[in-house]
Amino acid sequence: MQPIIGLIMFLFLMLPPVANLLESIMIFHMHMQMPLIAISGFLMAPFFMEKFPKFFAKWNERGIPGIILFTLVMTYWSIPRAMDDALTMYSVELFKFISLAFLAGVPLRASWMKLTDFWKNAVFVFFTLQYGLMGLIYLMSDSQLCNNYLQSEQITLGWGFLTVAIALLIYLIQLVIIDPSDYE
Amino acid sequence: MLKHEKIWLTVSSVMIIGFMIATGIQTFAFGMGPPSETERVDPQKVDEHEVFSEPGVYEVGENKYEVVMTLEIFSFNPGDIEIPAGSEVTFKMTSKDVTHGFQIAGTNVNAMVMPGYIQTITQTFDEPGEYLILCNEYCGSGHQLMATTITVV
Amino acid sequence: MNPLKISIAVVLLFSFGLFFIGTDGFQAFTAETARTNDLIETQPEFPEVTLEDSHERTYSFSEFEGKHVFITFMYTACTSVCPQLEMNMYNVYKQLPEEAVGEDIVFLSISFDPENDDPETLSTYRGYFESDGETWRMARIPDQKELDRLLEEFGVIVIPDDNGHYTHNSAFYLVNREGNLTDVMDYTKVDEAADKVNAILANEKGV
Amino acid sequence: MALAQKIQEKTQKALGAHPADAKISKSYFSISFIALLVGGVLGLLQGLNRAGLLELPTWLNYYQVLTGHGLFLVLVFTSFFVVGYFYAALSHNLGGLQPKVRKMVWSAFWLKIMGAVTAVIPIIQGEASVMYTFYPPMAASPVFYIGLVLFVVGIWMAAFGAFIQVANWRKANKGQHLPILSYFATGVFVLLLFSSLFVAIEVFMILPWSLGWVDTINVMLSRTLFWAFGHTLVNIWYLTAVSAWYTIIPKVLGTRRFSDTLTRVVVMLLVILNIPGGFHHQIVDPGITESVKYLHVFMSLAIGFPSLMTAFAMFSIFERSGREKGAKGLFGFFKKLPWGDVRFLAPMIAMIAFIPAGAGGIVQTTNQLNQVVHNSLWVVGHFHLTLGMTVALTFFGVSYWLVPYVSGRVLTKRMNKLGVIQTWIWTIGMTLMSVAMHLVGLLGSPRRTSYSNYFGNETALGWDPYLIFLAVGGTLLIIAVVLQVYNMFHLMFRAPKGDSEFMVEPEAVGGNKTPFWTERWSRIIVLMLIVIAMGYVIPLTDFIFNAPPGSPPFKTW
Repeated sequence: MQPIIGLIMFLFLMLPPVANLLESIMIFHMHMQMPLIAISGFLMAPFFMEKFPKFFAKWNERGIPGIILFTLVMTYWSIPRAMDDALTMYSVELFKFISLAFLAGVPLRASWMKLTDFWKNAVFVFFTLQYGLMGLIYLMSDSQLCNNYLQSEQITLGWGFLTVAIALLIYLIQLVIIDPSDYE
Repeated sequence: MLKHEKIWLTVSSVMIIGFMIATGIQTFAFGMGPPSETERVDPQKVDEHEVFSEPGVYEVGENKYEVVMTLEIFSFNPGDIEIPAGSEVTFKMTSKDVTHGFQIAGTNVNAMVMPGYIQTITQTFDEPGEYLILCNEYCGSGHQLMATTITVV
Repeated sequence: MNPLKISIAVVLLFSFGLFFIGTDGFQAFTAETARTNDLIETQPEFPEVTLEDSHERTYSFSEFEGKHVFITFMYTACTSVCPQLEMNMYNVYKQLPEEAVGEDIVFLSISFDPENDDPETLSTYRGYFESDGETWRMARIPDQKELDRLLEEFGVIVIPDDNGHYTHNSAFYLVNREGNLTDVMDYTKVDEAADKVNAILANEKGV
Repeated sequence: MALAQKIQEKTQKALGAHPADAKISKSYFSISFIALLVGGVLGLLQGLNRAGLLELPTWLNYYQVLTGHGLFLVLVFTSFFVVGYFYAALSHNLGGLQPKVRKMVWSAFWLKIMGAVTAVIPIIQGEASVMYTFYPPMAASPVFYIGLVLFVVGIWMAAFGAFIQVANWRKANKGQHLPILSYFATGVFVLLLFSSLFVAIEVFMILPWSLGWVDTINVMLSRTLFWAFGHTLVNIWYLTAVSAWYTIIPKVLGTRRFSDTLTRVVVMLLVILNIPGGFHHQIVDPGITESVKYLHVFMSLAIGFPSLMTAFAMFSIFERSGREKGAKGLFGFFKKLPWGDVRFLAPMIAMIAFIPAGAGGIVQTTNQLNQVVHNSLWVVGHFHLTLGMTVALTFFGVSYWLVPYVSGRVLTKRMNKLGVIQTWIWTIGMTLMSVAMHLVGLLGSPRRTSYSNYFGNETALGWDPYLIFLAVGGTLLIIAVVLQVYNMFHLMFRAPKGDSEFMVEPEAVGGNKTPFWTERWSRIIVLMLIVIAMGYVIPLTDFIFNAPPGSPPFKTW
């Protein structure tokens, strides 16, 4: 069921009007479309995991290569240049869909359950820092970072990054101050 | 999860997605989006504004009119508008004081007019007759008297 | 080598490649930098277009042959970047030696909104920036095809929105005496741009 | 079920509610029903005026009455009821309230009363006819806003009290799931806390401005902040009603609850998705682009998922209960339902009302349809169907067993009959009123307007026949209100003493173990924050960083 929903979602996101709408606003592009593509991959993952169990077992030991791939692909797509290129070059746009679904969404699912708590928390810390940093870059930058988007949209995106970073930070803080073993 | 439950959830999802698609097509393909003008204006200097300093009905093309309108308690300026049948009228509005509503009863013209923002909405009037324009956002003690008409001849 | 090490190596290598290619070897993290680097490298020639300026004169770009041309792209209805861009252009203009202006270098503001920016509008707009219309001209390119070609050649991205406004990138463009684009400069750094132009002019005098 | 819990429940059954905790709920309910009476009377005045039957004196004009009506019913009646109801549940589920929590909820009680009184004084003086929505740049007397601040702080106290109670229970009962009604309570208080943060920010923007310390205010920003709160508040009452449907109805029917996991998922979804839903109140506002509005349609419609799941759950319960009683055929179960029991009848009608009410809600969240009905009487009809029927009737149904429970009295046959009559009068009154409002709204009659025929305008005169129903419905409703209030105080102080049962079914069908991730509230809250960010970062940054010059205060009434 899940892989089918994932596939439908993936194809739906690729429809030109849907893609155009989501790409028309900078923050939708980065914080709505890209995660949705990754989620579609995440949903499709069980299909591949069942089809090639050996591959995942052998090459994704303890989930570490997978999570590194996920992290780096997601980071790549937060570069302003990458977003511009996706809008101007068809090949990059295609690569965006493929990489986010199959090189970010799938490895995330294939890795997450295998990871130790240390690695899981490391991923949260990494994204908190990355989002905070990207937020500051987008907010502080005096110049237009993307040719296809206005500077005011850049500020919106900056706040988007910052608010997500703050939400993640709250999550990390509660991890530190609340000991789940008190309750579970 | 029960089988019936799955069916029900699928039906629900299809219904909601259907709504989304219908709304999307109407908004983006047919240009029927809600009034969403984004231009700003100084609410305390509406009278000095290049457009709003002279409210009135302007003919901007063949069968095309622009009504530059200011709203303030408790009146529309200009009021008692008259236009020929079949014309496309764009209302360009702003408020000089509090938040007002702009509604033409019997049509789909319905928009919020807020201080600091310009709002535009377009309507084609095919049927001759007298249409009631009223303020539909509470604006004070005379709110129920804030109305005027647009006559299509 | 165990599979874990191999797969980590492959992932890292792939990502390195991705970032390397995607940012032109860690040079360009924004498309604007990439574009500028590219333009400076290829030095495209100013295409043959017909300009119509605020004095309603029409001429082709060869009018400026033998002179440097300092160019910006704008539209007059613009309320955000363009006034700043033109103001900065004015500040560059002021910093150049008087005798060189008009002789060795000409300033040119090109509108990419030919429909609205007729000579009369351009003339009014010119007044805001004390442009004289001779050594600093403001012009439109009436032929949309020619305009598109120029924008394409010079990497100017112009996206119209529904309210008669445009999203566009802004920079100072410098075309040399032969009509080739030689430099694309950050329009927010006025002094830097002026120094650059002065250096080029001084350099040529020296030779 | 653990042995300790069984023993606890046995003793609870014998002892009834803890007296100190019962007093808390009783006090909250008293205020709640007094507010219902006052708000109801004000509503009647409005209905009569709107139908053109009654001219209000200048010292008590329509807009004053309307502001009071909204405040008493939307803020006081509902919020006092919710706290009273959920604190009864927390006390019952979690082995009595802790002394610290009791202190907190009492201070919440007095803060809220002080807040309500402080806000009502300027309304009576005619200094705050700004409506429940109090949109700037209309500026009421600063006293009004101070009252609102006190009220919100009171809500926060009650929320934190609930959190402390829940956290301590979980510490003492490691690894156990929070009992379902307390789970609902947690969700409701989380939503109350986070949504009221928005209105608190708004009020702290307005206060210095209404005092004249600041010259201007950002109109769109405050309006957006208001709706982040205003709509969530409505959905909080709805979630409260849902809690009763899931837990109490199966008990009344003598069957078990619907799947425990699914119930908890519904609560989680309603908490996570709720706050950005408020944006659909701004579909015809200027300053927001069409694409942003379009994406918000999805955020609003997303709330439909948990609602549709609830609908399924309810029918599943009815059917099972019917089958257990030997019903046959597709709809045979319908006849087997205990229609004569007010504890069932009222919430059942409430649920049925939610079918058209929910459909109307979908209409209003959809861009183009919203444009047809925005700010017309349709909207008023809609929220009388949702709040007046779905929420209020559920609350009434709950109170018919909860009030006797906390008072140590019983619901007699006679009172039950009175309750049934009251429910039907209310239903007929509200149906007449809201159907008329929906229809006349479609014709263009605006909301929040005292009687006006717009200088004898023909179109406006055409609305009059419909408006008569407002007066008729309003009259029936006031009868029902008086009856309800009488019943409540009778059950509280007069009804024969005895033990009443706490009508919540603990056992759910399925028997599968509920996964523990449903208990990880910090994760739910973080997800909620991210969804809020998705909804509000775009409009808020736009309204703050691209703001037009602000507006000075206006007193236009």
